[in-house]
Amino acid sequence: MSTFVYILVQILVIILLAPLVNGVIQKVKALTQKRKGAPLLQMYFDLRKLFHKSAVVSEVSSWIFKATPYIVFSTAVTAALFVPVSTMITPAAFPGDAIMLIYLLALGRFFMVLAGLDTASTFGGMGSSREAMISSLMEPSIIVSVITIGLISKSTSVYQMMTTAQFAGLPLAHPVYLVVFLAFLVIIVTESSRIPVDDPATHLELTMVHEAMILEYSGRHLALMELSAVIKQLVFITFVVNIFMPHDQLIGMVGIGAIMLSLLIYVLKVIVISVLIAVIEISTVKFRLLSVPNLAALSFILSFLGFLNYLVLWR
Amino acid sequence: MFQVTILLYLCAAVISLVLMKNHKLVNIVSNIICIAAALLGTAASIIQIISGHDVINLAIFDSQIPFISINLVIDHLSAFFVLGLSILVLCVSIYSIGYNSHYYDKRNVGLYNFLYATFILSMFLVITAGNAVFFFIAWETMAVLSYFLVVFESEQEENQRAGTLYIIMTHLGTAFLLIGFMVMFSYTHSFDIFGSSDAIPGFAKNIMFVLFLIGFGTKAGVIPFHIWLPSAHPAASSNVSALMSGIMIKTAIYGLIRFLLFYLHIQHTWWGILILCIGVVSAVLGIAYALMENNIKRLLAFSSIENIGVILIGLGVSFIAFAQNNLFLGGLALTASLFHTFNHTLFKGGLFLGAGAIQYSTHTKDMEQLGGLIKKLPVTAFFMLCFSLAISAVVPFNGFVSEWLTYQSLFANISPGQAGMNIVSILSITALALSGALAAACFVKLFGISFLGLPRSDYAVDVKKIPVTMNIGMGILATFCLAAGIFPIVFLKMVDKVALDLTGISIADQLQGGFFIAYYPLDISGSSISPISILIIVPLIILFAFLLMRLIGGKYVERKSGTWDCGFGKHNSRMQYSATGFTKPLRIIFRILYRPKREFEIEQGRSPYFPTSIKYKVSTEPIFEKYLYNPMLHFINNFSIKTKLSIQTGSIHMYLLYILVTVLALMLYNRLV
Amino acid sequence: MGFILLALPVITVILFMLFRGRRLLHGLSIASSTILLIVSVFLTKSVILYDTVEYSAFWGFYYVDALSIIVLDIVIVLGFIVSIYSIGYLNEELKHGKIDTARLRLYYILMYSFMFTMVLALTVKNMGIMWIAIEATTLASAFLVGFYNNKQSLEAAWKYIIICSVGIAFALLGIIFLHLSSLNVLQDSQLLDWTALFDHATLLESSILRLAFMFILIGFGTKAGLSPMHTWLPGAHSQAPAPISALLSGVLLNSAMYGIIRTVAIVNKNLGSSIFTGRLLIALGLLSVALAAIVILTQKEYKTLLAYSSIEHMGIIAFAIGIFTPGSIFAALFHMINHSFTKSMLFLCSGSIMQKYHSGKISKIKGVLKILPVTGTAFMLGLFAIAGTPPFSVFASKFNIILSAFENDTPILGVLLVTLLSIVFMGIVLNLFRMFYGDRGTQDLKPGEFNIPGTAAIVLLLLVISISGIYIPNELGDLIIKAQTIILGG
Amino acid sequence: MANYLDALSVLILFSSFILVANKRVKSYIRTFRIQSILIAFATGIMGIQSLQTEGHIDILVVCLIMIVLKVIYIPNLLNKAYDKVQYKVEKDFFFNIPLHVFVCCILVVFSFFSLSTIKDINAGTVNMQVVNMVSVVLIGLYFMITRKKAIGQIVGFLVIENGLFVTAIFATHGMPFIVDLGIFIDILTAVLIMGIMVFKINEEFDSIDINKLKNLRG
Repeated sequence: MSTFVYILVQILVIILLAPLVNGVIQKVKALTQKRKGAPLLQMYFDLRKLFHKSAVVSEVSSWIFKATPYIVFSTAVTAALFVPVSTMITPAAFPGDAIMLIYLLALGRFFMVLAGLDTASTFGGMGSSREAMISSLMEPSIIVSVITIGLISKSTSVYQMMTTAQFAGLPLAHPVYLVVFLAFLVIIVTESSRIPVDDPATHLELTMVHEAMILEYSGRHLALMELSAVIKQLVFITFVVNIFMPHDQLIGMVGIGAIMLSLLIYVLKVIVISVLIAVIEISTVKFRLLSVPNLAALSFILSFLGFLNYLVLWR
Repeated sequence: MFQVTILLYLCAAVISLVLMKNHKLVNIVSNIICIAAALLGTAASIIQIISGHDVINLAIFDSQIPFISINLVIDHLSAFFVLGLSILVLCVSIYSIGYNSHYYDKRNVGLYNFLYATFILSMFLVITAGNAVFFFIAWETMAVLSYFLVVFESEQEENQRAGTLYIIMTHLGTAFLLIGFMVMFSYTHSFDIFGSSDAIPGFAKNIMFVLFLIGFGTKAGVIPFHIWLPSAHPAASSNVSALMSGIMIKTAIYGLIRFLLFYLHIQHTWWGILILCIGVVSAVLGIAYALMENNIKRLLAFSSIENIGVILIGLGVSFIAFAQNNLFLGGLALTASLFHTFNHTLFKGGLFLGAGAIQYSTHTKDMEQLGGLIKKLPVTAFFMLCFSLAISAVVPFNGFVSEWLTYQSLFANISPGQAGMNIVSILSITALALSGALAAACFVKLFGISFLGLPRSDYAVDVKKIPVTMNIGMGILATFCLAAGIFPIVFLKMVDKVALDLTGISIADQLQGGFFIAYYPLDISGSSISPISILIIVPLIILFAFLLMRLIGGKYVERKSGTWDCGFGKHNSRMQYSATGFTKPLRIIFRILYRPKREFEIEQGRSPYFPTSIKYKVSTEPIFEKYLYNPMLHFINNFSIKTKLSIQTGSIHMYLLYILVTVLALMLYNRLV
Repeated sequence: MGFILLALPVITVILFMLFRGRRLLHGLSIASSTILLIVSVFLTKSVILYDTVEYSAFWGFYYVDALSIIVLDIVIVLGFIVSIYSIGYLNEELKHGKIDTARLRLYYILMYSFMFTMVLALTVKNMGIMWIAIEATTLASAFLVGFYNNKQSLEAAWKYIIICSVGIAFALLGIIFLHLSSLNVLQDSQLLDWTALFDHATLLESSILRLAFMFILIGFGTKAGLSPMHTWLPGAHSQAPAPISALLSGVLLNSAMYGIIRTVAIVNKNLGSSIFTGRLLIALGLLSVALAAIVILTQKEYKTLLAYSSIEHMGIIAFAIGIFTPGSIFAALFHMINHSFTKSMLFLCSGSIMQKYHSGKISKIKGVLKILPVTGTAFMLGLFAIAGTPPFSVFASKFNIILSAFENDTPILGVLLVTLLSIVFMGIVLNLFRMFYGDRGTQDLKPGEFNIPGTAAIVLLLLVISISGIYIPNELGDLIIKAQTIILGG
Repeated sequence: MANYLDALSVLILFSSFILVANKRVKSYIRTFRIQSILIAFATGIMGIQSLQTEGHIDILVVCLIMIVLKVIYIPNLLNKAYDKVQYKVEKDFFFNIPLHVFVCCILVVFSFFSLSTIKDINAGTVNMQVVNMVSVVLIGLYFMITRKKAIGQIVGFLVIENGLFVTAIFATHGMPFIVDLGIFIDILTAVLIMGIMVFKINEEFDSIDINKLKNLRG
């Protein structure tokens, strides 16, 4: 029963909330640029329109091209099941392993890159090649950060990490958590393909990565791709907020009210992070593609520092 | 049962010599016999593992020559490797029925099948050898037979060179093994593998460890002893390279486990750490080089190096754990590495078969010539996709489970108080992550470039239909990959017996049975993965997505159109990304490793803006060949020539002088003694 | 009975002198070698039964025991094989007008006198006569080496006879010292008799005996091709006709080594330890192996390469004798057998290749496996065998030799040997294997074997060496063990 | 008696010195003949000795063969061969004569040094004679090394054989008769074969300069 509830809550919350994050980020950027900007819910409208549109499919492409959106979407949503939005609701048996989460997302990326190559278009190939490079560069820092957090909770289970973090007081006060948190900020920026790694708004081939990959998509396929992208972004954000800023004041409370309250707090925290991301996007410019590795190295160093701190502090 | 298997292989060999004249017949018959043998072997090994009794003595024959004897013994470890061998042989033999048809009336198929069967048999004997001498004999025989298979298509220069390099490297490795066995004998006075090694003093054990590591490492193709592998695997015909990469290099892993873990029990932590480091280097460099290859089979060969590295990482952790007699962790890591061995046998075998299918139908191994094959060979393409997913360790295929176990054992190996070890472990984790990601990129490239997009040359346009048997062979392997990914516990039970022999602790019981496979790092019930649940949830969500679409968007309307070409109007295959281009960013980032060299040839036209033709050639530099092996060879060569000419001068006076000098020297010796 | 072995070659030679006509000569040689084979079989049986065969006639110089019968059998069997091979070989030479019938006769005459001298060397009790016979082998084979009468072969022959005569002269000096050392011990009837010397070994004068051993080692070592006295060997083996090279390498070297073994047995028994002889033998042996290994790495002619490999294997045998444990002696004798068979097979193959391609240069030869399927395959497998790859027989003995080095608490020597052997393997693979592949090269030759009986002989040898790697008949095993006990003075 | 033998052995040694000092092929052969005569003389003395003491005729017979073979037959043979290949003056050693002689002295000293381990067996003088004769052998070998011409090498070989023979005679009063016989036969055939080869070499290379035989290298 609780499992069912958990799944339901997860799917609903994350799918519904995901586009909003983008909205918030866009809004913040617009305001800082003295523009009115698009409404918060703009993305919902876009998706709705795209759903209605008919899809244009390149005749070069194969079944992989059409299967990819669904696979990517489902992997993203499945990943969403791995990171509880609120630790108040727990499933009976929780198979939410962080490493599996990463490799699950890898499945989606695998197909996305293939789809980029499938249409034999230059843009697609370019995007795929760049995506492959960036993702493989980010992989070590993600794993190391996750492992470091996992070491503290003596397990690589996401749920364990979160609950342990709750008892750790204010985690961000702790050096390990702090450093890893910084590492994670970089990771989020990269994974959700934002400035300085990638520019979601551009259509200039020099700067395109993610956009280039899905350039051939249209209609509902495009909608699914966009949606799963933001879902992935939200998954990472959720991971971060529930580990690094847990709402431990709710420990012990039970009942629907508590859950609602925790969800509310969760939404607030998500918005905070989105603003943070927006600030990063505003304050930096897009890097050259070949200086992305520096960023990856930075995040890896941060996570590795975290690990070293763990070695020193936890004995 | 095992005896029958051996006999079957033997008679397959004999028959293929007898029926040498009729190519079609001999091919089908001998392969069918091999299939039967493989089925029998599978059954026998499974029975052996499941059933209680530990060791079966198969055959014993002592000859008049001292120490030369035939002695087959099968315990759980052997049985497990026999299982892997049999499964792969089953699929490869089915595949070969169709595949060998391109040899008909071109080559001596009978001889080919003879070598094929005897090669399988020799590997079988290596795995089941009961004493070191017989192990050695089988080992060398295996090397020679595989050499013949490598040079079977001997017209091409590069095949000859590959064969020569291979046989030399493997023989040098074997020399180390020989010395190791000698040391073993000179202390224990017996070659019995199952005997005890207590008589051997510590320093000798260390020496033996190094010798065995080098000897088996050469066969396994760990860096820096890997140079033979990328040239030998492509040279062999594809079903054979599947066997070589699937089983032959695993016999080295078997040797490491058998002689280091079972025979000399682990002595020092540094053994494990050394193996761990070698594994890390092999994993990262192997896949890094694979990424730059455009020849499919060379790519696969390099990726074999990477997987050997992953296996060695697991093995290293288990060595460390056993050295600190943390039995449970040791068992877990051993299980992880053995399971990865098994998985690699499955998907790498499959990948080589797929590469063979591509070569069979397009007559090229060069990715730059391929493209769009998914429409011509849909079934093969699908299987290749499965294998590629499996080897890039993505959910829900078997590659992921073993890599996850490796992660977990490394994770559990990090415990407060031993800083150095922890650094090593975290670095290994990093290397594992990096190699995993690069592997994904590498196989995306493999599949995407050769199967998707538009054909890049005529090779990929007119494509020969491939026989159904080839697809069947691959299909079975693909099924195994998925099954091992979804019900890992079933296969882990097989591996488990080995760890049980060694430690007395059963790992599979600690891993929650049934649908879930879970592992409790430290007493808390912690991280656990459930591939099956993934397999249930993902389709459900896909369904849900469909419904969502239907609900919101209404009926699905599709419009076919050309790929967006910026209005250029003539979209052709040369516009798409090439294999070289795909990996360019990584090549630039890791230029320190690759040292890429690029050459432009521009034919100027009327104006500099419209050159008539541009040739662009980029090549990466093989570091080890250039800086390690070539200088060594050069030096030896010069030395040899110099000595030869200065000793064998051709002047008889010199020769008589030698005699005089020898006489005087001996007289002196006699006076002084 | 045993005298037939001595008489028959002489008779054959005389008959050769009488008769002429190609077929007749061929028939004669086949007949006599077959008879020799049969006789030797009976002799072997009687040795197995009674340990030794001696006759009182002619001052009882005739003496055969397990040690000599092993080498003797090698001689006879290889003589048989070679005489089969020679038919095809010589006919081919006649066809190409390289030789005429007169030279063919000369060939057979010399070959059988060569056989006679070797049989004599192996069937006498008296060390002096043994020396005479071994010296005579040089004289008999000198013209065989120079058979083709061209510059190279003459040079080879000259070096062969000069170096061997000088070397063997030192062996005579050694024998004289042996005699001197036994002067006060033995009475006139049994002077220089090996049995007598061996029985009274402990009474001999050690200081002289050591000198004797030294000179005999140098002398017979020259003949056996131990470095640094090996220098005649590459030239002779590469210039002689292939069947003769097979005999030289498979038989002659062994009979020289046989002389060394006999002496070593006496000296070690006298000194009571094998240190003195062991050091010298191991040193020379390793030197030979090392030199062969280095030279083989960049050898350009295949027959010369095989010759160097002979040096290497003689070195291995000397090494084994130097270690002088039961295991090593067994291995040494067994290695003698294996090396003889394998190496003579290789030389026969090389002869066919030479006749097909008319060139001794490796670089000139391509696609042997296509042109000469059977011979090529045999050659390739034989190369693997000679390099000590299981399951061929050379591996078995090589393995035991290395093992004995380790058992004898001299692992360093063992490691050294293994290293050198793998270098040899490297050299063989690097240089020779490119002969087998590729298309038929520049000149267009039609595929197919031409020397049918010879090919049959080669295949026979191939079978022998590949079976005896795993299984040898008990009789042979017992014989070797008997010989081993003889040497060790059990 | 014994001191005669000592004197003879020294003379024989000295003759080999002369041989090394020689320049011309003719004089090689002459010196060799002289040496053989000396040896025959020594053998004769021993033969008479053994006839008186033990009544053995062997050594005298050997002495006879010696005279026939090495004093008369072989030198003539060599002379014939030498005339056939008509070759006059020979300046063919690698460095000058005093140095050669000096090296030979060193050889003698060395053999004395190394053979002095031998315990005396029958006569106390054996030791000295053996040393002399072994050094004759070594000098013969050295002679072969230093001479470029084929005939020179044959002579050197014969000198070695002389040394061996006389060693046998002095040290052990002769080998068993049959052995001595065999040895002589071997030497004879060896010399014959070498002579034939000299002719062949002469017609192939139109010179008997062994230094030209350097085709088989490596």
